[in-house]
Parts: sequence; structure tokens; C-alpha cells
Amino acid sequence: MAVIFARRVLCLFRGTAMNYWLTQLFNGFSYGALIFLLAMGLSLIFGVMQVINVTHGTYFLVGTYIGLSILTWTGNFYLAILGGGLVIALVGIFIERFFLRRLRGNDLGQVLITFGFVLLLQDAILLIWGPDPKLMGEPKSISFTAHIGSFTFPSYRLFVIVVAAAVAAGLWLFENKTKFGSAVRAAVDDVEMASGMGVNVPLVFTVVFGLGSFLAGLGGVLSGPWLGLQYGLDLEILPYAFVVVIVGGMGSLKGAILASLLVGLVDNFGKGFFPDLAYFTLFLPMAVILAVRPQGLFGRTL
Amino acid sequence: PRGDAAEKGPIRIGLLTSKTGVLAIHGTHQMAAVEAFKDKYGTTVAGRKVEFYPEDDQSKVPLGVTKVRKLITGDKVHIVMGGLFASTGYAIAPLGDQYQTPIFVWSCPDDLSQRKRYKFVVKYFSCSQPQHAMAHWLRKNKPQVKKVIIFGPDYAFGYESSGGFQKVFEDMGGQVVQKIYAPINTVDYGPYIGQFRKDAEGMFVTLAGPQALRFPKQYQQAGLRDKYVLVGNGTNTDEFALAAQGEDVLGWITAHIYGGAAYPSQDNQEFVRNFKKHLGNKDPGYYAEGYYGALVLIYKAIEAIKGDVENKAKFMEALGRTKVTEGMPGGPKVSDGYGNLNTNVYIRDVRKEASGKLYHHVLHVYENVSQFWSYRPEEFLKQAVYDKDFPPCKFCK
Amino acid sequence: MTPAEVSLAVESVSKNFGGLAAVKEVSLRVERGERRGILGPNGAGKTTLFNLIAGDLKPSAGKILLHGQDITHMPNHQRAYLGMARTFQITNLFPNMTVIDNLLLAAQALDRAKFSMFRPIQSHEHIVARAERALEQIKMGDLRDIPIKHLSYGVQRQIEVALALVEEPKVLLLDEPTAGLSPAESAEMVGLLKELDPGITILIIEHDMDVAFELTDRLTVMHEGSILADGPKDEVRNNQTVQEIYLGYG
Amino acid sequence: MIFELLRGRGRVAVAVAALVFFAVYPWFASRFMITVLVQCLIMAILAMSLDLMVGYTGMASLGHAAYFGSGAYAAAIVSVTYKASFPEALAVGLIVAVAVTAVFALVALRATGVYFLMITFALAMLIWGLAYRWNSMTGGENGIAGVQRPSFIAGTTTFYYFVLAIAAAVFVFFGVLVRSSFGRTLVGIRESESRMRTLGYNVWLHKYIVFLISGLFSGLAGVLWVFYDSLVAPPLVDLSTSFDALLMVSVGGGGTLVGAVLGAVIVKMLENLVNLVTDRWLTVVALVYITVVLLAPQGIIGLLRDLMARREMNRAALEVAGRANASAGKEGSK
Amino acid sequence: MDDRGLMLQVDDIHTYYGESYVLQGISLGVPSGTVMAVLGRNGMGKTTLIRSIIGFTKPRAGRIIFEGRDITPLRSHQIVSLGIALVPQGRRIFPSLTVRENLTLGEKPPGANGRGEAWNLDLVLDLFPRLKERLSNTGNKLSGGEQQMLAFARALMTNPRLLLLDEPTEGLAPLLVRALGDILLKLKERKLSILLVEQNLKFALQFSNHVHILNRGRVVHSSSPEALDKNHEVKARFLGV
Ligand SMILES: Nc1ncnc2c1ncn2[C@@H]1O[C@H](COP(=O)(O)OP(=O)(O)OP(=O)(O)O)[C@@H](O)[C@H]1O
Ligand SMILES: Nc1ncnc2c1ncn2[C@@H]1O[C@H](COP(=O)(O)OP(=O)(O)OP(=O)(O)O)[C@@H](O)[C@H]1O
Ligand SMILES: [Mg+2]
Ligand SMILES: [Mg+2]
Repeated sequence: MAVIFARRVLCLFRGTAMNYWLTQLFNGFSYGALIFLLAMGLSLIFGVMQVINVTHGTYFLVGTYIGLSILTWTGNFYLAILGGGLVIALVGIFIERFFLRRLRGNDLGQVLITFGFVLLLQDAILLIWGPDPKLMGEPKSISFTAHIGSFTFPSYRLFVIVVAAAVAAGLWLFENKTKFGSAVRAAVDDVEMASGMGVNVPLVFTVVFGLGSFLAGLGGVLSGPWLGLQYGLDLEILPYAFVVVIVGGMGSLKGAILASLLVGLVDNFGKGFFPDLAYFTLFLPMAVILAVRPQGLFGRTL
Repeated sequence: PRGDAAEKGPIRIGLLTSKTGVLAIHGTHQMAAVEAFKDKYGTTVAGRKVEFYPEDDQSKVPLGVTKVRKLITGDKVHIVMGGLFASTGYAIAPLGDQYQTPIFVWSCPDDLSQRKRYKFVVKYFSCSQPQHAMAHWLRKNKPQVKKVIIFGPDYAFGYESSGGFQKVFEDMGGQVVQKIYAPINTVDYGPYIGQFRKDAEGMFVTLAGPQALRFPKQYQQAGLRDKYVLVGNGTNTDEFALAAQGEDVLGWITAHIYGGAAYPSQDNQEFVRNFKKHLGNKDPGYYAEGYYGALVLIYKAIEAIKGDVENKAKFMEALGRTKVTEGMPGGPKVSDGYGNLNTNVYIRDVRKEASGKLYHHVLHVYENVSQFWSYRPEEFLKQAVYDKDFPPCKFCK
Repeated sequence: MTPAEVSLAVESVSKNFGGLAAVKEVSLRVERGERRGILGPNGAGKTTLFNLIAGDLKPSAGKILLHGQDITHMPNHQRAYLGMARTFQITNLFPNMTVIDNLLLAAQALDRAKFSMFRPIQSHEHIVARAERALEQIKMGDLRDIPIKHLSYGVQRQIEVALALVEEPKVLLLDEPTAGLSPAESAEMVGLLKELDPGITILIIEHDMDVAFELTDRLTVMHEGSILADGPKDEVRNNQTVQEIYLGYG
Repeated sequence: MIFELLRGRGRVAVAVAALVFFAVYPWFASRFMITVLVQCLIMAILAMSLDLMVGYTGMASLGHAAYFGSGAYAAAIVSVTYKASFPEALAVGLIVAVAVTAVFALVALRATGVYFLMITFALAMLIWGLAYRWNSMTGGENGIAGVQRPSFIAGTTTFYYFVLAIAAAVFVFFGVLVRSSFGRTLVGIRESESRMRTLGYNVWLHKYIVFLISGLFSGLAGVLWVFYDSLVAPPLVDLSTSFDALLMVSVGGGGTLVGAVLGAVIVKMLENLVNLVTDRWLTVVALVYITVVLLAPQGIIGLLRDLMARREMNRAALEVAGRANASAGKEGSK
Repeated sequence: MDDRGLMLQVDDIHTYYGESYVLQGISLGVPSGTVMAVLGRNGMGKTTLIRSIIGFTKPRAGRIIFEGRDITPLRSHQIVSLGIALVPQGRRIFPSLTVRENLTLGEKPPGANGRGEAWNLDLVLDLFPRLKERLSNTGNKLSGGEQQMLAFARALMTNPRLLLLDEPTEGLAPLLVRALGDILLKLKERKLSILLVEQNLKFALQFSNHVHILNRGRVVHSSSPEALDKNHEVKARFLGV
């Protein structure tokens, strides 16, 4: 295997190697950015509320469809991004408020019920939008192919990177400039005592869940012009988000950023160098990291 | 001796398809095709009523097996038709012999009509069948395209389609210089697109299911539109995806056993009209046509044996020597004696109507194409089945 | 009389948590049957020392000997086989199990029977007998089948101690055994501990001076990770520094 | 556990009724319904092995597809590619499943709680990645088809009885196991690892043993599945199988064994039967899951247990609580 | 404040855990600026009383009135926001929060009735210098006594007008127990009202204005601390000393 690898690398360094590396690096980065938007919400919900929200990938997909509908009505892509995020936030809040809340502390029950919602939302997609694949157009202003020297890249991917960076910055401020973060963790540690310290626990959980879902919806809409709208995409993309959350450490912003980029890059270069081991190359590093640091790169030890 | 059809009750036909999961779209198209079929041919054949038993394999191969088993043992169907993946075809075929029940594999696993034949299995076409013709057309019409990259899904369907192309293409002096197979559920094609060799002139692409949607967009975004001459499998631009694909696939050339919804033959237009009634005015593609066509063939075989489907051997034999020249949206079909059909292959490109709607324009029709192309069957069967490494990639460095 | 046998020896043991030296070069020799009190201000390192002795933490430096055997690197479950038992300062029980089930688990811990995959605990008579005896010892016969989580804090504290007693240990580490007990229950606990086999070596962390003086012979006072004073109880009580930093009669 | 509520004759009656039902089932069920029950029984073995870990020991694994799948793949490979006999395939399947478990457990046991859940998931994805991409061995996307049952269990009904016998044996084995000393120890580990450790239990070793047992029986389920279905393909080892297993445990009720069996029957029946009735089967199944969780958060057996406990012990509970108060006080000058 | 000058009034409450009937009709009042001690043996319902007031376990009958307002139907976080703080039994520090986060979590400025200087991080840390050294440790990495200090300091940070203390001296070294007593006196001067549950009889008698004894869910004795100290029969019967 090492020999094959060396041969491939050598081969790549001949000719257009520089270009190849740049392109793959950029691809990895941009895909990482998209995965970040998906995974960050999962990480929040997971790390902070200890809910394994299997519905997250489906939020992402439903968000895409809602974004498409908004785009069709209003013709405004940016409105679609926001709207998709908000509607999914509402869906998430509804599910948290009326279902998950009753099951606090019952991990398996929560997993089960979020799985129920996967099926329900999937059927909703079939009912409302049908099984036809759909494609979403991006605004002309961000849909060109940019050239820098001989290096070309789609500007839309650049746009996704910018949005992801903005979201990361926003979350950082939110976490560090408000006491919200510690209120949430307190509530997870000890619901009763947190409310005994004046934390409005139901509200806190609702906000976290809403925020996490919002990110999924937003990421979903952003993925529209890139991945297309395809019934079934939700469960295909969910493992990527899981990997990010696991490797980065649950609930950690820093971890999610780093792990997303890592996943993006490993996925890219893995598929480049070892196309036959595409998934192995994604999950093996993860297993190794976990063997050494079970809590992930930036997870809290408890 | 008591051939009274009514006494034996209805003929039960099991239909395996994917109504949920990633391939759900194909299921809806196929079920609409079944409705269109009923409109034209009714639910009585050879004096017996026909009942259809649709089953959803949820786009999962193992579940398809379970469902076929259920159709045979639970619903006691006389024949099973379906299987979306080539893999499903391979997986369900053994059940035909196990339960002594005819299975009409609607999809295209090559080997089921070549080296791995089953007594109770026939199939509609071979994956490589149209792509032999594609290669021939490309060599003849665009001889400047000499070096070609192959890109396809990483399973039987991908290997067999591109294997057929490679075989004929190289036999006619072309060179395949790179072969890349991506898992069917690949989400981001960036890593693959980044690897395409710059020194090639053309690409042969096969896309299955959801790939047809994501790949063209990402290919276009990478700025490769005008870099390569792109030819490929008819599934790339099948009508189910065509509307969503938009301009990204304009000009793509593909080969398939169906000429497309716009193909002006009378049989086809009637099929398209009927189909549209059942699916919100949408165009049928090959997934619908194949399902429909297979049912036509099954009816013909039932008629040929006067409805005596309980006699399985006779029924199998009838299926194995069908010859239909009329009523088929994809043109005449003739059994080749190996459990497969000789068929028309259409070379189409994607064009745009004034209204902006995309459609297939047929550039050329190869008639009565055998799964063995112009090779002698005995010779052909001596080589291995088309696979990831066969034909070997002589010109890849 | 033969020279007293050393039951537990701690030889310049240290434990660092990051930058903090929670235990600094602590040495102790506890004789067989001795009742040793460990005192010291909050955060002095008493519980940490217990964690080191019991094996819940590994020392950064130093050696620990039990009956002369080096146990520094021995996992804690093996120390239990050598006769060591402990209680936790912060109650650590099996909350969803009943009182008797808690005791049964303790009773079979050192028995080969625990690996028996085909016989229920209840069928091992000697184990059941041990558990029932412990139940009697703490006089909780009528709480037998109540799940732990339904009991008040003080009662849970008593069971915490009972669990360590079931194993009939040779060396017993008690981390604030009377904390949270009412004066009445506290007195009972003292009575119970006093009645234990005099051959058992006991180390007790206590903040209740009355209890400490009643139960122990010698006192060790820790301060900021080190041993500040060590000696017969009256001597230590009158130690000037101990009074200043711990007792607060200045 | 439900058996613990039904004492003496009640327990025997339920067991006999279940046995009679399973024994005569093939007489009145169609061939199809028999195969559905075969699926249920095989999955019940998987669910029980998972319950041993999740319900009893408190180790929630989201990766049992790996052990199920490695047993299945190993058996399929040796029996199709190397034409091994059924006993050989069974042996190889079990050995491979245990071997994979033995290695994965070393890694997974470094973590607890949600982290454990995630590590088991990650490790299982490795096996899936291999099944999916290691074409030469596993047939990749196509999987391996054509596994043949030996003649003595070739028929649908004989195979049913064969699987029934195995499932019953596994049930009895697990039933005895969880009531044994060892089983109690597992519950203790679930409740407090650190306390178990100081009491003198080698917690790691117990967890490792449980993991191995669980892996072994998951592998057994995998081998049976291959011989039932004659096919293995990647979807059999993906997240959804691990998930299904967890579903079964939680629908029925974790830590009850009977719950795992019941859960397996319910989940598999739903999967097989609802879509015969309606095209909106996704919604129906979803609603069933959601309702079960809301009405019976501890699973169906958990719910039954609560109901029975409430009815039978209403008065007793009051009495006990009263006594608890009194004795906790140990009032006066006793 | 109600007409009798009571900051907190507990009015015949009955509290259950599931089926078990724990508080069987308890009434007591805490006047403004006093320390009211509640004594009793283990399992008598002291903690349950505190839980009922803070809203963790709602009484099935009876009322709880804080500053003239019926707080029985309110949820815990609302009750707390009115100016009540809790130092729970067993400390219940948030293990994954650092000491600083534990302290600032419920930080509040003093309400309308706040007197004197408000508690803030600096003042609280001056009170417990030990915590200052451990500010960035997470809660689970503190010694038992440090956790107890943190629990107390955490409650002060909310600048309450009523403080509920459930065995606040448990696990504290003697020196600190005294220090805590001094703090209670200071708080009293600031007109803070305190409901103190204690096992440490000496401490309770020394620092309280009034004592109640709970036995099997009922108040069985109620007097000044001095009177109780002399009443050996009651002490022997209900406290076992
Ligand atoms: N896991 C840990 N990580 C970092 N610091 C720790 C850890 N455990 C304890 N400490 C610190 O080590 C010091 C000693 O703690 P220890 O629990 O031994 O004190 P102690 O003497 O038992 O006090 P107390 O009487 O309050 O129980 C304390 O300052 C504590 O904060
Ligand atoms: N969660 C619970 N479920 C059922 N019963 C409980 C629960 N918590 C406490 N009890 C019971 O309620 C009674 C009163 O308990 P409570 O904790 O109020 O006592 P306490 O006076 O605070 O005792 P301690 O001094 O030991 O803390 C006890 O008999 C106890 O067993
Ligand atoms: Mg301590
Ligand atoms: Mg209490």
C-alpha cells in the first residue's frame, strides 16, 4: 500500500501537480465548511444536551427543500437560506418541546423518537415535494468559475466557506460573550439544581435545540446548489456529521471546526490516493483518534 | 385438459421496485408506467385476470431479496418482475431456480444472460449492450477523440457499462487512459473531478440514481464543460432527472435502449401520453419504459401459452423466445436465446426546446443490437465478465 | 509482645494535578489494629491520599505497602483482595438497587462465586448470610427491599459505611463516615465502629472532633498536601499550629 | 424481568403459552409469515445480545452491525467462495465475530457513556467500509449471493424450527446468565463502576467478557441470517442494522431480555407488514415508534411492569413507605 | 412582606414522593432578618421541606408564601428569581463547570430590598480564598469541603433575600465552620432571612434565632435555641442526644 501511495504522489508531482494540490485543498476546505454547518448543530445538541439527534441529517434535507420552495416564491436566494434555517428551527423546537423534553435522561428513548421523526419527515418530503430529484440555482453573482493563474475553482464553494466562517464567528461570540454556554452545561449536569440556580431550563434547551436545528436548515439550503435535492441524501450525509462530532469532541466549537476541515481533507485526499478504500480512509483515522482520545480532540473529560 | 382459465383464478405478477429510499423516484416512475400499461393492455390476458403485487425494496439490495421471497412464498405470484440495481438482479436471480418461479430481471446484469445463466431467469438487456454501440458511434463520428477517461459508479452496473464501452472503443483504436469508480452514494465529487487527466480528449460517464443529479452540476462548476467531449450511459440524462439537471447537461451524448420521451415513433408517443396522465404530466424515461416494455413481453408470453402460467417450464420457454415488433416504446425486441433481448440502441444528445425544456434528440439508431455486439457469442463468452479490472486498463499510467 | 506489625506503609508519596501538588511526599506507618485519624483543613489532600492508598489514583511518586507488599501499581480491585476497603466522601452506591442487593454485591465481591454465570446470588448461602449480617449491623432490616434512591441522605451515608464492612476488611479507609448523620445516628455509627474486630486497621478522615477523638488513638494532620503533625491524639490536639490552622482556637 | 413479577404458576403459564404458540405457528401461518418469524427470531438473538450490554451493563453500543455483519460475511465467504459446509461456516462465522469483537472491545472499552456509543459506531463503520469497498473479498456493493442451506434445514419449516430451537436456547442461556451472580455484577457496573472497582471487581474484565459474549451471539445471529437470506450485502452491516438492534431493545424495554425478543418481533413485523397495507408505511411506522416511546418510555415490558407493580403493590407500597419513614427515624429510646 | 413581618411562610404543606407521604402538614414562618433552624434526625423530612419551598417537589396541599406572594404554583427558576437561594444537601456542584462558571451562573444584582454592598465575585472569593486558587478547576475536581464552600458562595452570588441552607457545615473543617457562623451573623445584619437545616446541634443553637424540630414529617417542637438547649427530654427524644 505504501508503495502505491508513493507512486501516486510521485506521479502527481509531475506535470500539473501544484494545481492538483491546490484544487484538492480547496475542495477539501469547502466541503469541510459545508460539513461544519451540518455537524456544528449536531454537536451542540449532542454535546450540550446529550441528545443523539438522528433527525439532524433529515433537518438538513428538509431545510434544502424549504429553501427551494422559498426560492421559487420569492426568487431571493439569501431569503431562502434564512427562511430554510428558521423553519427548521421551528420544527426542531416543536420536536424538543413536545417530545424530547418528556424523555430527558432516557437516552435510548430519545434516540428512538428522533428516529421516528426521521421516518416521518422523510415521508413528508415524499408527500410534499415528491421523490423527484431537484436542483437549486444559485444567484448569478456567486455562480462563476474563478481563475487564479491556472488554478480554477467554483466561486459558490468560496461562498460556502465564507458563510461557515461567519457562523463560526457568531457562535464563538455567543458562547463567550453570554453566560448561555455555562447555563446549558449546568442544566445538562443537573437539571433540578440548574433551575434552583435560576436557569430557565426548558427555555435553555429550546434555544439550543432551535439553534442547532437552525444551523442544519441553513446548511441544507446552502447545499442545494451544490449537492442537489435528493430524497435519501439525509442518511448519506449523516455519518459525516457523526464523524466530525466524534473527532472534534461533542459540543466543542473549536473541535467542530477542526474536525470538519480534517474530514473534508481526508475525504478528498483519501479518495484521491486510495479510491478503493474510500470509507476506510475516513473512518480509520477516526478510530485511531478515538483510541487515543476517546473524548475527541477537544472534548471535555469528565 | 380442463383448460378453463377462469377456474384457475387470476395470474399474479410481482413487481419489485423502490418506492422509498434513495431510488424512490424510479419507483414512482415505474408505478406510473404500470398504470400506463394497464390503460393500454388492460388487466386481462388470455382470458385470465391479472393482479399486480408491487413491493418496495426501499432501495436496498438485501431487502429486495426478502421482498422477492415474500412475493413468491406469500403472494404466490406466478412471475416476478423488477430489480432496480444490477446488484439486485444478481441477488434475486438464484431465487428463481430455488423456488422454480420465473423471474424477469428488468435491470441489466450482464452475466445473468452470459456465463451465469439461471433456468428461471430472463432479462431485458445487458448493461454493456448499448455502450458497445456508444463506443462504435464515438469512433466513427468523432475520431479526434482518442484518449478517454472512464467515470462510473463502483458496482456491477458501472463496470459492465464502461467495460462494454472500453472493449469496443479500444478494439477500434481508441485508448482508455483512466478509470475512476466512485461509490454510488458519493455526495461530493470534488475529489474525483480533481483527478481527471488533462491530456484526455473525452469522457465516458455512467451515472446511477442520485449521481445523475450531483455529478453534472459539480462537473460544470469545476469548469470542465468544454474541456472534454462527454459521452455516456443513457441513465446520465434520463428524463427523471433531466428537468432538474438543466443546462448543465446540454449537449451530453448518451446511448441507451430507449430513444427518450421525445422520440417520435407512434408506439412511444402513445406510451408517453398515457404515462403523463399518471404522473403529473412528467416525461417517462428509460426506467419507466423498461418496466412497461417488460410487462408487454410478459403478456405476450402469457398469450403464447394461452394463460397456462402454472406450467412454469412452458412459461419460461415462451419468455425465452419472445419476439415483439409492435407496441414497444423502445422499438422491436427479439430474444437472443441466451435469456436476453436484441434491441435498438439509440444515440441521443440533450437539446433545448424553444420553451426551455430539455429533451433527447436521437442522432442515430443502431437496430437489432445483440448483447454480444458484433462478436461471436462463443468467443465473447470466453472472456471474463466486464469488471473493475476487465478489460484491463492498458493505457493508464 | 512482638514488635507491632506494620499494616500500611506510605513512603514519601506525592500526587500532582497539573500544577497543583495535592499530596506532597507524605509518609505514614499504620500498625495492625491501629485506629488512625486523618485531619486537616479542606483541600489539604486527605481524600486524595485515600484515593492513592485505595488505588483510585496513581501516585506521581512514592511507594505504598500493604502488609509489606508493594501495591503502588496494583489496580484497586486487587487491593480489595488483600483486605482493603473504603467508603467515599461523596456517597457512591447503586442507586436503583435495593439495600440488600447493594450489600449482596459487596458480599460476593471477593468470592469466586461472582464469576458464576449459572447460579443466582441468592443461592450462594454464605454470601447471603454475610449481607444479612451487615444489614443487622446497621440495624436496617426493615429497609431491606427499598431502592437506595428512595432513602434519605443520612441513611445512604450509613449504607455507604455498611458496604465497606460487608467485606470484613483488614484495612478500612473511612472518608467522613459520620458526615450528614444526625447526632443520634452519628453516635450509633461510632458505637458500631468501636465494636469492630480490634485486629482491623482503620484510617478515618473526620471533621467532627468529638468523633475523631473518640474513635482514634493517633492523629495525623495534613496541611496543603503535607503532614503537619503526627502523634498520639492529645499531643496533636495541643499542638499550637494545629489549633491555629485547623481547629481555630487561636 | 416480567417473569419476576409473575410468580410461580403465572410465569410457567406464560412460558408454556409462548412455547406452544411458537411450536404450532407453522401449522396455521403461510410460508411467508413463517419466514417473517424466522427474521424476528434471528433478530431477537441480536437484540438479546445487545440488551445484555445496553440494558444490563449500561454499555450502549451503536455498532452491533459490526459483529453481526462480520459473522455473516465470514460465513458467506467461506461457504460460497470456499464451499465450506454448514458447520464449518458456522464455526468460522463465530470465530471471526468473536475475533473482531475482541479487537474492537479493546478500543471501545477505553470510553464510557456517549463516548462509548460513538466509538462503537465508528468501529462499526470500519467494517461497513470494508464490506463496501473490499471488492475482491466481499463483492463490494454487489455483496455475496447464493449461500446454500444444508439439506437438513433446507425447507422453510425445518429452518424455522431450527432457528426457534437456537433462539430458545439463547434465551434460556441469557435468562440464566442475567439472574446469576455474574449478571448481578453487570447491573452493579451499570450503576456505579467506581464503587464496583473498590469492592474488588475487575470491572474492565467483566465488561470485556460481556462484550465477547455479546459479540459471539451477534455473530451467531449474523450466520443464521446468511443462511436464511442466502445473501450478504453492505446494507446489512450499515448503521441502520445497529440502529434497528437498538430500536428493538428500547421498544421492548432494555434490561428485560423478554423486551428484546418482543422488540425484535415488533420491529421486524412492522418492517415487513405495514407496507403491505399502506403506501404511507413510513408514517405509520414512525407513529408507532413515537407513540411507544411516549407512552412507554421504558419500553413495552417496562410499561407492563409499571402497570402491574402499581396495581398489585399499591397497598404494599404505601405500607413499605410508611415503614421506611418509621425505621429511618428509628424513633425514640429504642 | 406579609402583615406579620414574615419573609417566608409555610402554611400546612403536605408533600409526597410518589405514594410515600413525607411531609404531613408543616407550618412555619421565617421573619425577616432571622435565622430559623430546622433540626431532626435522618430521614425526617428536612430536605423535603426545603425541596418543597424551592419547588423541586411540589406539595400536594398547602401554600408557601414569600414576601406576601404565593409561590406554590411557580417553577423553581421563577421562585429563585424572586430572591431565594439554595445551598443544597450534598452540594450538587455542576461538575462540568469551572469554579468561576459555577459562581457566575446565577449571578444577580441585589433586588429592591437588597441592603448593604452586593455580593460579587471578588467579595465572595475574599470570603473563601481557597476557591480563588481553584477558579479554573471544574467542579468535580474539588475536595468535598471546597465544594461545600462553592455551594455556599454560589448561592451568595445571587444576592438573595432568603437563603435556604441544607446542612451547610457538612464536610467543613472546624475552623471553617466557625467562619461560616460569622458569615451567617453578617448576613443577618443585612436583614437576610435564613432557613437553616442542620445536624450540627451546637452550630444551629449558636447561630439561630428560633428552632423547629421535625419528626416523621411533622413539627414536634418549636422554641428559642436557649429553651431547646435546656429541654433535655425533647433533645433526647427527637434528636437522640
Ligand atoms: N482530580 C483533581 N484534579 C485537580 N485537582 C484536584 C483533583 N482532586 C482534588 N483536587 C484538589 O486537590 C486538593 C486536595 O483535595 P482533597 O480532596 O484531597 O482534599 P481533602 O483534604 O479531602 O479536603 P476536604 O476536607 O474538603 O474533603 C484540593 O485543593 C482539590 O481541589
Ligand atoms: N426520592 C425519594 N423517593 C422516595 N422517598 C424519598 C425520596 N427522597 C426521600 N425520601 C424519603 O422521604 C423521607 C424524608 O427524607 P428527607 O430527605 O427529607 O429527610 P431528611 O430529614 O433531610 O434526612 P437527612 O438528615 O438524612 O438528610 C425519608 O423517609 C426518605 O426515605
Ligand atoms: Mg475529602
Ligand atoms: Mg436531608
